Formats: sequence, structure tokens, C-alpha cells
Amino acid sequence: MRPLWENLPFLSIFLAITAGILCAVLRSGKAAWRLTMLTTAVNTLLSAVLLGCLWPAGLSFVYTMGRFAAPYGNAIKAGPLQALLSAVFCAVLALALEGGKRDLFHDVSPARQPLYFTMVNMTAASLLALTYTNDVFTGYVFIEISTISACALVMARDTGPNLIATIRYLFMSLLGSGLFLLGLTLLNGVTGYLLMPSLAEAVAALAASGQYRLPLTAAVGLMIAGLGIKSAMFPFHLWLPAAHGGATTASSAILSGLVLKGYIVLLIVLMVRVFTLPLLEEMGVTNVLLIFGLLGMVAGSVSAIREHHIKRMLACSSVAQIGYIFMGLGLGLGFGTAAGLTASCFHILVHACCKPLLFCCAGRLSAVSGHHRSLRNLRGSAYRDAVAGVGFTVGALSMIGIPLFGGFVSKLYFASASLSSDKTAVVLLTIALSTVLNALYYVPAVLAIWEQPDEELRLHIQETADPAALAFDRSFTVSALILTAGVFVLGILYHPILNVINSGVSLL
Amino acid sequence: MHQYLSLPILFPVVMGLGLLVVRPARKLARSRYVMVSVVLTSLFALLGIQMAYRYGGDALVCVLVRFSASFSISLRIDGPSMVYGALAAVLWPVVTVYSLEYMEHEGHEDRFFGFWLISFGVVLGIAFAEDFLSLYFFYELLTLSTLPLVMHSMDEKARYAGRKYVLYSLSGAAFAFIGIVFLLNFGTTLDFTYGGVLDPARIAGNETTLLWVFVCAFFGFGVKAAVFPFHGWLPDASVAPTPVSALLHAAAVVKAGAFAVIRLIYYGFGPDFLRGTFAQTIVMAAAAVTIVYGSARALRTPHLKRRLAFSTVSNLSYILFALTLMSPAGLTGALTHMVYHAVIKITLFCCAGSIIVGSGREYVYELEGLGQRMPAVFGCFTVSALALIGLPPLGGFAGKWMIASAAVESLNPLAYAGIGALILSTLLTTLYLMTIVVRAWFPVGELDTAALARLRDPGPRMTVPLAALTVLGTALALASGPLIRFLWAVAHGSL
Amino acid sequence: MLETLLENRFSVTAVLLFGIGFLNLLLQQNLLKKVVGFNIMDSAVFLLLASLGYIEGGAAPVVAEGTSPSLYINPIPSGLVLTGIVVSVSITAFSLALIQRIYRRYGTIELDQLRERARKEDD
Amino acid sequence: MILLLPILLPVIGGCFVFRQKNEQARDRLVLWLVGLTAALTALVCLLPVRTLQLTTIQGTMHLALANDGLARFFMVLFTGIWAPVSVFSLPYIRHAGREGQFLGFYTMTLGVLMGLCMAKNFVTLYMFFEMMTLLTLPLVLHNGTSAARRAGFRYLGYSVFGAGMALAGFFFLSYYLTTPDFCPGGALDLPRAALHRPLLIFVWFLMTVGFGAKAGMMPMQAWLPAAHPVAPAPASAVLSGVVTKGGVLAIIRVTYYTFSPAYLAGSWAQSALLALALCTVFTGSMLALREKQLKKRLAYSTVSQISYVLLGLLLLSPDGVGAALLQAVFHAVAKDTLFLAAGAIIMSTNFARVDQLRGIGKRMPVTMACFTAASLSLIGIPPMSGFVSKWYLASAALEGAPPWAGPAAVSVLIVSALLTAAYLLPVAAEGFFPGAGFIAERREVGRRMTVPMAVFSAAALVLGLFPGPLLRWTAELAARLF
Repeated sequence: MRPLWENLPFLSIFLAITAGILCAVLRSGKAAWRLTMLTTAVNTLLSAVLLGCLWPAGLSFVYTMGRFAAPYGNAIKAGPLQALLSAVFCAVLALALEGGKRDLFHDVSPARQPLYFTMVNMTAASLLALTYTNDVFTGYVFIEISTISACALVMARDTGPNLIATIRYLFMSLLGSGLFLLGLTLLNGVTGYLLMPSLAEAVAALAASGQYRLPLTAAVGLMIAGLGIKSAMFPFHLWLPAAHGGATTASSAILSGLVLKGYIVLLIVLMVRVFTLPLLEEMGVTNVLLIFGLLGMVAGSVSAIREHHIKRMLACSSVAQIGYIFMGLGLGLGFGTAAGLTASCFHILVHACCKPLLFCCAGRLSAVSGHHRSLRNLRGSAYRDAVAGVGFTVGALSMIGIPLFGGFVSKLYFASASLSSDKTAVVLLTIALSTVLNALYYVPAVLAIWEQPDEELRLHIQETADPAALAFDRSFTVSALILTAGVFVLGILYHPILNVINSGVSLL
Repeated sequence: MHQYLSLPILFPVVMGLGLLVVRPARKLARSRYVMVSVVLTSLFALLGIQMAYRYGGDALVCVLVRFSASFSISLRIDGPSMVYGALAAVLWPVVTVYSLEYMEHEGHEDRFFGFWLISFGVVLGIAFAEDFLSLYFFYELLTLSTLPLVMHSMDEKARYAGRKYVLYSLSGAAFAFIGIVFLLNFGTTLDFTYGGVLDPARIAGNETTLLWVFVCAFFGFGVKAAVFPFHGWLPDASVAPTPVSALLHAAAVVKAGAFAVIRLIYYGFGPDFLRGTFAQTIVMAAAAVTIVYGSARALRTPHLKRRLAFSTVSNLSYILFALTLMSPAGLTGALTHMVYHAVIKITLFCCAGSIIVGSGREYVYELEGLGQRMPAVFGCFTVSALALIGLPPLGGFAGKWMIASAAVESLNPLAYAGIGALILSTLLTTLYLMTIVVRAWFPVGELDTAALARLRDPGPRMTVPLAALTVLGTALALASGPLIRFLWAVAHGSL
Repeated sequence: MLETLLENRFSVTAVLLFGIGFLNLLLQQNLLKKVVGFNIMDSAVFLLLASLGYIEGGAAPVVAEGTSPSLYINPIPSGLVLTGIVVSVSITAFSLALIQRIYRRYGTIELDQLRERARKEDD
Repeated sequence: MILLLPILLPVIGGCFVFRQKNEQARDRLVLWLVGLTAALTALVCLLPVRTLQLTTIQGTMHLALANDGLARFFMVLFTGIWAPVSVFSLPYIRHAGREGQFLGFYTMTLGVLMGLCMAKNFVTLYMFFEMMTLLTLPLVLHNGTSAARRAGFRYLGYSVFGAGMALAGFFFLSYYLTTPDFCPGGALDLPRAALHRPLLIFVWFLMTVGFGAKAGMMPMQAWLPAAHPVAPAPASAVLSGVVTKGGVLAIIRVTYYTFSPAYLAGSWAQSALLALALCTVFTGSMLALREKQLKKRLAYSTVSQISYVLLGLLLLSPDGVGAALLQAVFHAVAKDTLFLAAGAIIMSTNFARVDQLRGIGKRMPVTMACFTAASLSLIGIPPMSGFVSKWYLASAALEGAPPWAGPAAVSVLIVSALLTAAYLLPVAAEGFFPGAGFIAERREVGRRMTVPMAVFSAAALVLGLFPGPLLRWTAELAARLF
């Protein structure tokens, strides 16, 4: 008799989907909101419990769905890493909704609110599935699901620019998933399997025998390119700022905090579990990832410097942060220690914690400034809601990488990871450069929100801002505080977390 | 006992935050609050230094935050800590007295003194940091906590200056970070160890990389020490209120840069590893260039505080130049000049501030004949000017002497050139300071006697600190024998 | 040469189709044409899948008495094709709905014009 | 402790001179201060040699004073010049204004000069040297015109840069010394120094040129002609009579008390410096000849005359040093007379240019008499004192190394003597014999101004007639250095 908690992953996915369906039939947005929050909380709890069961024992398990045994059928594989990630994802999702609550009900028309929450739940489900799945095709299906739901989240705030951003986002994602599907097919063609373990064996055999090298390489390239497009890897990042910048606060937070990460997690799983890092290094894939990552770090920040629209600026900085993650992946095996991988996983957590915080605070700040978004109009907004100001500052400092904040730790680990590879110099210099660039746009933003506005601007804002928005926002304050605390926890108590990640990576 | 050192760090920070929150209504209450906090902090710090001197640094090692078995933010007092910490602890209260009076015409005193206290704690943190991680942490914190002070007046110039300051500093730290990462990975230990922590076994084969990394980190920390070409923020930052320019941009912050370089060279990479390498050549050349460049720019700058700022640029590079000699003698010279320059330059800046308060005149050519009207201020100014020029037995000479003799001992041609730069900058220093003195005392041409007649020395709460600083500087200079013996001991790692 | 082409004609066709669809999706400015391109791309993939799964002379994988299992065609690709079709249909529906909304709002479905308009509307 | 008195008394007294508003009281105070200082100086000179250590700068580097032979010689010289000039300056400065400031700095400078003489090691010397520069700066700036300020800063710049060069040199030198203190015959650690002789020779060159700036040696003589005309007459008198000697003193201390003449003799630096000195002698006279303004002409003549002294020093032979010291004394006496006379003329007639001075002798016979006497001494016509020193200089040059120096020196001396005659005598001649039909009322200045000039010119004559004791003294001083 297998232990009961092995059902938890499936259970949480199932819960999310059911909640989504229920939301669709619900009348009122409030109810849907409550239901969603409830489910996410429960899922967080379940994942935490799972983590509690897996991490001390240091084990991972495969959970076969239905009656089909491997190599057919459909399976879930859960280890400490997956449990940790899904716990964080669910928690952050809940906090993002909490933090963006007021904006959300302000931006989304009441009729659509239940559907919005349906999409949120679908996103949650696909995130969990992408994290847990042990089956490539399931991965594909959930990629598509998350594509649809993500597009819906963007266009929930029903403005023209948003629609267009959505359609561009949609087509980019379609490109991505198309490439992924083709790669998947080729892989299936040369191996004949879809379950990751069997795929891994087959790939290993092919790599050893050296036959079908071309289709194999093509498959790897296509799948990674597909996932790269969907997670806004450098050359394919142009769609992101508009999409994430325009959406309502909660959506932006979820999209750039979580959705992007889902694809990356799948990519990591594929890289480690199926293709294995040595093979990828031999194919030179890791170098490509590294280069794109480094370019992304720079390009994202550069485009962020040119932005004055605060949320688009944050979106651009997401591109840079994704660049960090890909750089970590590109460091690859690094003389046996997959340090880059660990650092990337940690940075996924950090970014998943900082970005929603930043987006929520930005939303709140612009709310108290009469929904202006450009930095010039946000002057002194921090004094109108101190918590938002502090939260934004903390997030920004963490992004710049000040000690005690999460960002510093991941920077530290990326740097040390680079030492155990042969690309130390370029990586370190790029890290330093991108730190400078981060400072170049985060510092002015922070200064802007904290600087006393001159009189007429203040009055102008006073009469444009509606008193309702200026009123104290409890839900936002709560989530902002929690997320801030999270940033500090990641910055100070990071050591156990890193242990979890390490064992999780080894158990992938 | 084992948490004692956290006291001088946390106490002022807490008090500062308290001031930011409480915002006392009455001026007297605020002044008392600030004064008491500052004095207590200094006492804590000095007591800690005293104990460390008596019982050795290990007696009071203190861990503020422990990340993991190896990483922590921890405090320990060793030789350089004593020098830098004592410097801050002695100067801070004096300038605080001065600024309590001065800040009345600037306004927003609560905000100002709040961050004033916080940065005091952070500076002490830099002084007492035990390892590079802690140093880096306090270093970044210093930038952030002093930013509001620089931008105090919040007008366009101040905002620009503040932005420039924080960007320069953070970027510098970003490059210093590279060096720290390397030290973490190539060193035997994270803690500062006299003579360097590099592990010979591990660095074998990576020497060139490490040297480049060192250059990178040197310039990274050098940004705060305003080494050419990264000096740009300092003159602009002189729009800050005078106490800030005096204490932070003449002593605390910029010296923090120099202090970090001390840690980097003598306690991180190790002088023996660096001596005679191309890295040494690069950094030494940069320092020598800055020495001349700074004084030349100072001579051509009419704005009084900017001129002083440029002179700071040049004098800081005296220190950096001495450090790049990579020898204990050089370190002695650097520490000596660090001490004397801090006192002297603070006095000069405070005089400038008093002039601005008393007469509202900010440009050198406006100072014609002010000496007769403000004898106290210009008396202090003249004495300090002579000291900075390096007229024995006043302070500046001892530092210059130590640096130059260290340079001669180093038998390094570039160091000889550095001595030339030193002398040239002495000439320029004489010119750009004596022009002020001469204008003040020996006016030329038609004077607006009516306007002059209205001018007076500022109140005793400004002039007394001025006099105190001047006396302090002179006394230190006359006591240079024992002082330099102490610094020598520090520089040879026997403390 | 010709033999190789002939014996994996399916894959060649699939690749050609995929290319066509991909380019359409990438280069077309008209949103509808983009959707069509996407569909072509998907059907190319399905063709490839189906052909991969097909075994000459193999029977449909319906388990009956007395037939040797070696002659079944591989059922998995077929399953994939079915799932894929569902996915692509849903996506198509979604994008068409989206395009319709855009058309209602802007009266055009040419992407470049739309981006112009969006830049104007932006705050 | 007593060594400190002649320094502190004037320096502290000077501060009171600033405060003192009442004129008579101020004048009395100044005279008392100078007189007392002179007395103390005499006392110090009579005392046996003693050392006073003030403070320690670092390790063996002290600030210390000692009244050794050279110190005594120069102290006597300086006070001897200072006292009469101060008498002269009291009435003169009254018409120049801001008496308090002038007299205050004037008095303080005396104290610093005493310190300069008694400095026991280089750092002390450097300290007093810089102080001297800074304290004489106000004297140059005194008349408060922008021209004066320009001249003042030029003076400051040149002196500080010179001193800085010397200091830079000493940074290197100190590394090769057995003791930082001055001791006759040099303190070099010879075995160590032998290793880096080229470096040290260059260092010597550097230091000599640096201090030479103060002594108006080329290439850094440009401040002298600028500073003298703008300064009040007493100031220019002490500037060219005393302050320039400060440079000479410093060079002696460096060359004979830190390096040793034996170590330096025959080096390229010696030849180079000799060449510079000779060149200065010549050009100085030439420029003086071409200069129309009287005080500026005198300034150029100072440039050339001080280089006589340097010439003697750079011969690195006992006779050379002796002759140099003689020349220092005689030039001081003569040149001060000339400057005071020029001052007197300016004060009573406001004539500053040479061509205005026709018949000046009719107006101010005493002044012009002194002027003539001093001119004769400066040219070096027996029995005036200038002749003695020039004679010994020439002979020293002829026997001293290097071989080319002797003839060159002699010829330059002769040429320069002729030039000197050419630029000084016409003034006197025109002054006394303006030709027929020149009527001028007699406008002599007061006794308090004529007496000092008379004293100086008398001294010039007497020293020329009975040079014996002075000769013995200088010879004995010089002998101790080898």
C-alpha cells in the first residue's frame, strides 16, 4: 500500500481545475474570488504538506494515472523541488490576487469577474501540472491551457491596447507551442515514447549509438526554442512588456511572477530528466542558453531604462531577470556541480516573490495617484501609501541585489556558480553590468516615488485621485507585508531553502 | 559581552528611526535627543575600541545575522577598525553640535538628523565589519542611508546630485562584488586576515584573472574614494548641506571607500600577491593621475565648496596612492593621511559652511575682505589651509612625509613619479587655498563696506566646534610621534 | 535520393507544410491569416504524428481474439493527434473570438495598423 | 629653551603690533621688539652650541634648533640688516598706509628668519622656509593693487614650488642619511649612497635649483623683478637683502651639511649649476641695464649679485664658501642701501623711473651720497667692500674645480662688473651733475630715514677697509665644512 500523500499532487491539480469550472458557473465575482482564494490556500497547504513529507526523507515518487503502466499512460513525478515550487507558486498566486484585489474589481467588469477567476484557476492548474508532470505530452497540453488562460488574464482589463497586446502574445505563444509540439513529435518519432523516464533511456541510447543525431538535435532545439519563446527568452521577449504592462495588477503579477516560471520549470525538468546536461553541453545547447541569457539580462534592463510607464518598466525588468535564470541554466553542469541550476531555481523563487510585490505596490501607487502610470505623475505617491512605498523600495533593492534581500543571494550564487565554469569572466562582468543597469532604472523610480512633489502637481493629483482609492487598502497591505517578509526570508534564511533545492535537483 | 559590538551599530540606527517616526515638536527636545544619541554612540564605540585594544579583537566578536555556517554579518575590531572607528566616533559629535546650529536655515531637521544617526551606525558598521560580506553589506547600506542627506534640499540640483551619487556608488559596489565573490571562492577564509586570505593552492594558474579582478574591485571601491575617472559624483554632491559635505564627503563616506580598499589590498588579496604586478601599476597610475587632476580642477573652480570637494578628490588619492605601494610603510602613510585629512578637511568645510551661513557668499571671488569681519572663521580656515598644504609641524606634512618615504622605499619608478605628483599637488594646493586666504585678509579694489559691515562671525555654537576641530587637528599634529607609532603598529598587523 | 524522399514522403510533406504555416504565422499582418497559418502548422504536425504511428499492414489496435499483437499500429500517436486537434480547435476558437473583438473596436485586423492605434491610445 | 626666545618674541610680539592702534606706541613697540630680538640673538650667539628639540614628527624625525656656527653668522647678518631697516620703515610706511599690518608681519618675519638660521635638520628648515614665504607674502601684497596680488602669487608659487622640489629631493635623500640632522661635512651614509650616486646627484641638482628659486637663480628668478617694485621699499630691501639669503642658507645647509662637498665635487650637476649661476649673473646684469624703472633695475641686479654667492658656493671649495659668505654680507649691506635710497626718493618725489632722476642729487644729497657709495661697493671698486668679496670669488674660482669654471667665472665677473657700473653710475652721475640750468629745491627726507642709509653705506666702506675679522670668521666657518 503506497502512502496516502502520493495523491496530493494530483489532488491539487484536480482541485484547481474543479474550482475553475465552478467559478465559471458562479454568478458573483466576490464568491468566485472567495472560492479561488480558498482553493489556492488549500493547494498551498497540500504542497507544503507534501514538501514536509518528501524533504526530510529526501525522496521522490512517480504517480501513474489510470491503469496504463509505463512506457504508456500518463504519470506525475514529485520531489522536494516540485513540492517547494508549487507551494510557493500557489502562495504567491493567492497573495497576488489579494494584493491586486481592489484594482481587479475596479478593472474587470462584474459580468466577467467569475470567468476571470476561472482563468486564474486554470493558470494555477497548468502551473501545477507543468511542475509535476512526468509526461511530455501532458506538458504540451498544459502549455496550451496556460497560454489560453494567460491571454485571458491579460485581456481581462478590457482596453484596446490590451487586446492588441493579447493577440500578439497569443500568436507568439502559438509559435512557441507549435515549435514545442513539432520537437515533441520528432522526439517521439525517433524514440517512440512520451514518458520522461523511457524517453531518457531512449535518448541516452541514441546519444550513445550516435544514430538519428540530426532529428534528436532538431527535437531538442525546437522544444527549447518553443519554451524559450513562451518564457520570453531574449530574442523573443518583445511581446512581454505590452502584455504584462497593460494587464490589471493581479494579472501582471501572476503572469510575470508565475506563468513564465511554469515553462521554465518544465524546461529544467526536460533538461535534467530527459536530455541530461552532459548531452546538452555536448550539443552546445547550454552555450546558446547562456548567451541568450546574458543578452537578455542586458537588453531587458536597457529597454527598462527607456520606459517611463512604471508597470511596463517592471515587465522589462522581468525580461532581464528571466535572462538571469537562463544564464544559470546555461552554466549547465559546471564541472559536475549543477550550481547554475540551483541558482536558477533559487532565482525563480526570488523573482516569483519580488515581481508580484513590485507589481502590487506599483498598482497601489498608481491607484493613489489617480491611476497615473508614468513615473513623473507618481512623485511622492509613497507618502500617500507608505506600505506600498516601502514594499516597492524593498523589491527594487532586492532586484538591484543589496545584501539581506533575496536578490543578493541569487546574485551571489550565480556568481559563484560561474566560477566553476569556463565562462567566468563574461558572466561576472555581465552580472556587474546588469546590476548597474538595474540601479539605473530602479533607483530613479524609487527616488521618484519618495520625492516631495511640487505644489501644483500635488494638487492636480489630489483632485484627480478618487477618495475611494486613497482610502486604506487592507488586503493590499496584508499581501504586501507578507511578500516583503518573503523577500527578507529569502535573503536571510536562504540556507535551508537552498538545501531543499539541492536535494530536489538531485532527485529530479 | 559577546553582543556588545552590536550596540554602537544598532543603537544609533534605532534612535534615528525613532526620530523619523516621532518627529519631536520642540527644537530643544530634538537637539537633546540627537546630541545624547550621538554622544552615547561615540562612547559605546570608543569603549569597544578601548576594550579591543586592551583584550584583543577576539574578546568581542559579535554576529549580527547568521546566514549559514560560513556566511554571516559579524563584527570584530582590529587595527584599521580602531583607526577608522575612532575617527568617526570622535568627529561625529563635534560636527553634530555644529550642524544642530547650521541645519536651522535648511529645514526638515527631523529627516536630516534621523538619517544622520542611521549613517553614523552604518559607518561604525563598516569600521567594525569582520569579513567582506559584512563590509559589503554596510557599504551598500551607507550609500542608501546617506542618500537622503545628499538630496536634503530636494531641489533640481540636489536630486541630480543624489541620483548621480547613488548610481556611482551602487555601480562601484557591483564591480567590487566581483572581487568579493572571487575572494570567497579563492580564499581560505572570509574573515579579514592581515596579509591576505588567498589560498596559494587554489590560485595557482589563475593569477592573471585574479589580478584583473583586483583592478575591477579596486575601481569599484575607488568610486566612493573618488578615484579618477569615477570622481564625478563628489563635486556635485557638495550641494548637500555643509555638515554632510564636511562629515560624509570629507571623512566618513569617502574614507569608507579608502578603508574598503585597505581591506581589499592588505586583508583580501594581500600585498605580496599584488606587489610588482601590472595591476599595481594600473591602480597606482590612476591614483597619481587623480592627485594632480583633483588639485588642478580645484584651482580652476570658483565655487568654494566645490573647490574643497575637488581638493578632497586629490587628497583621497594621496591615500589610495600610498595604499597601492603595497607595503606596510605605505599603509602607515595612508592611515596617517586618512586621520589628518579627515580632521583638516572637516574644519575647512565647516568654515565654508559658516561663511555661507554668515554671509551667504559661496564663490571665492566674493570673499574679498571677509577676514576682517569674520576673524574666528577665517582664522580657523587659515590654520587648516596651512595644515592641508603641509606646513610642518601641522597635520598635512606628517601624512605627506610618510607617504613619500614609503614611496621612496618601494624603489618603484612609478612611485617616484607619484612623489612628483605629490609635490605638484602641494604647489596647486597652496595656490587654491592661499587665494582664498589672501582674498579674505588682503582685499583688493573697491569693497562694499556697507555690506561688509553687516557681517559677523556666526554664533558660538558654530565657532566653538570650529575652534575645537582646529585645536584637535593641531594637537594631533603635535602628538604625531606616538600617533604614528600606533599607526605603524596597526599597519604591521601587530594589532 | 528519390527513394529516400519517397520512403519518408510524409515527413517531407509535413516539414513543408509546417514551414508554410510557420511563415504565415510569423509574417502575415492580417490576424485571420495568422490563425490560418497556425492551423496549417498544426495539421502538418498531426500528419507527421499519424505517419509515424502507422505500420504497413498493421491492423487497428482493437483487441480481439486470436490476432497477433505485432500487427497493431501504434495507438499512441493517434491519441496524440486527437488531443492535438482538440487543443488547436480550442485555440483557434479563442483567437477568432479575440480577433472579432478587436475588429469591433478598431474596424481593422491588420496588425501594423493596430499597433499604431494602440500606441496612440496609450497613456 | 633660550634658543626659542629670538623666534617667539617677534612672532608673538607681532600679533600685538596688529592690535596696537596708537602710532607712537606701535612704533615704540616695534623698535623694542626688534632691539630685544637683536639682543637675544647676540646672547644666543655668545652661548655655547646647544640643541633644542621641539616635537617629534615621526621616528627620528624631529623639529629641532641649534645655534651652530653658520646659524650664528646668518643670525648676526639678518638682525644687523633688520634693525636699521625697521627704523627706516617706520616713517616710510606711514605714507603707504596700513602700518599695523605691515609692521606686524615685518616683525614676525624676523622671528621666522631666526628660526631658519637655527634649524637643526631639514624638516625644521623647510618649515621655517615656508613660513618665511607665507609671512613675507603680505609685505609684497601690501599696497593692495591687483598688480601686487599677481606679483604676490607669482612669488608664492615660485617659492613653494622651489621648496617643494627641495622637499621631494629630501624624501629620496632621507633614505640615504645616517642622521636627519645637519652636520658639517655631510650626513650621507656613504656606502649606501655610493650605490645610487646618479640618483642622488640628480636629487642635489633638484634641491639646489629648488632653493635657488628663492635666491633668484635661473631658471626660477622671474618672481624677483615682479615682487620688488610693487612692495614697499623696506619690504623690497629685506626681500632682496635677507630673504634671498634665506635661499642661500638653505643651499649651504643642503650642500655642505647634508650632502658632502667631496661626494658632489666634479659631478655633472656641479657644472650644470655653475653654468646656471654664471648665466644668471650675466643675464641679470643685462636685464638690469635695459630696465628703466629704478626698483626693478635694482631687483635685476639682485638676481645677478646673489648668483655671485651661489657661484662661490657651487665651487665646492673652502675659499669659494668663504668668498660666498663675504659676498652675501656685502651684497646685503649695499643692496639695502640702494633700495632704501630708492624708497626715500619715491617717498619724497614719487619718481620711480630712472630718467626722472636728473638732478636728484641736488634735492636729496645725503640719500644720493649713500646711493653712490653703495653703487661703488656693488660694482666692486676698492676700497668699497664689494671689491673684497669679488676678489676672493675670482681667486677661488680660478683654483677651484672644474677647470673651465675659473676663466669663465672671471670673465663673467668682469663683464658683469662693467654692466653694473653701466646701470648704476649714470643714475648717480645724472643725479649730481644734471648740467647747467637745473634748479631744484632741497627736499631731503627725515633723519630717521637718512641715518639707516648712512649706517649701511658706512658699513660698506668700513668692511671694505678692515675686512680682517670678517675674513677670519668666514674662513673658519668654511674650513669647518671640509
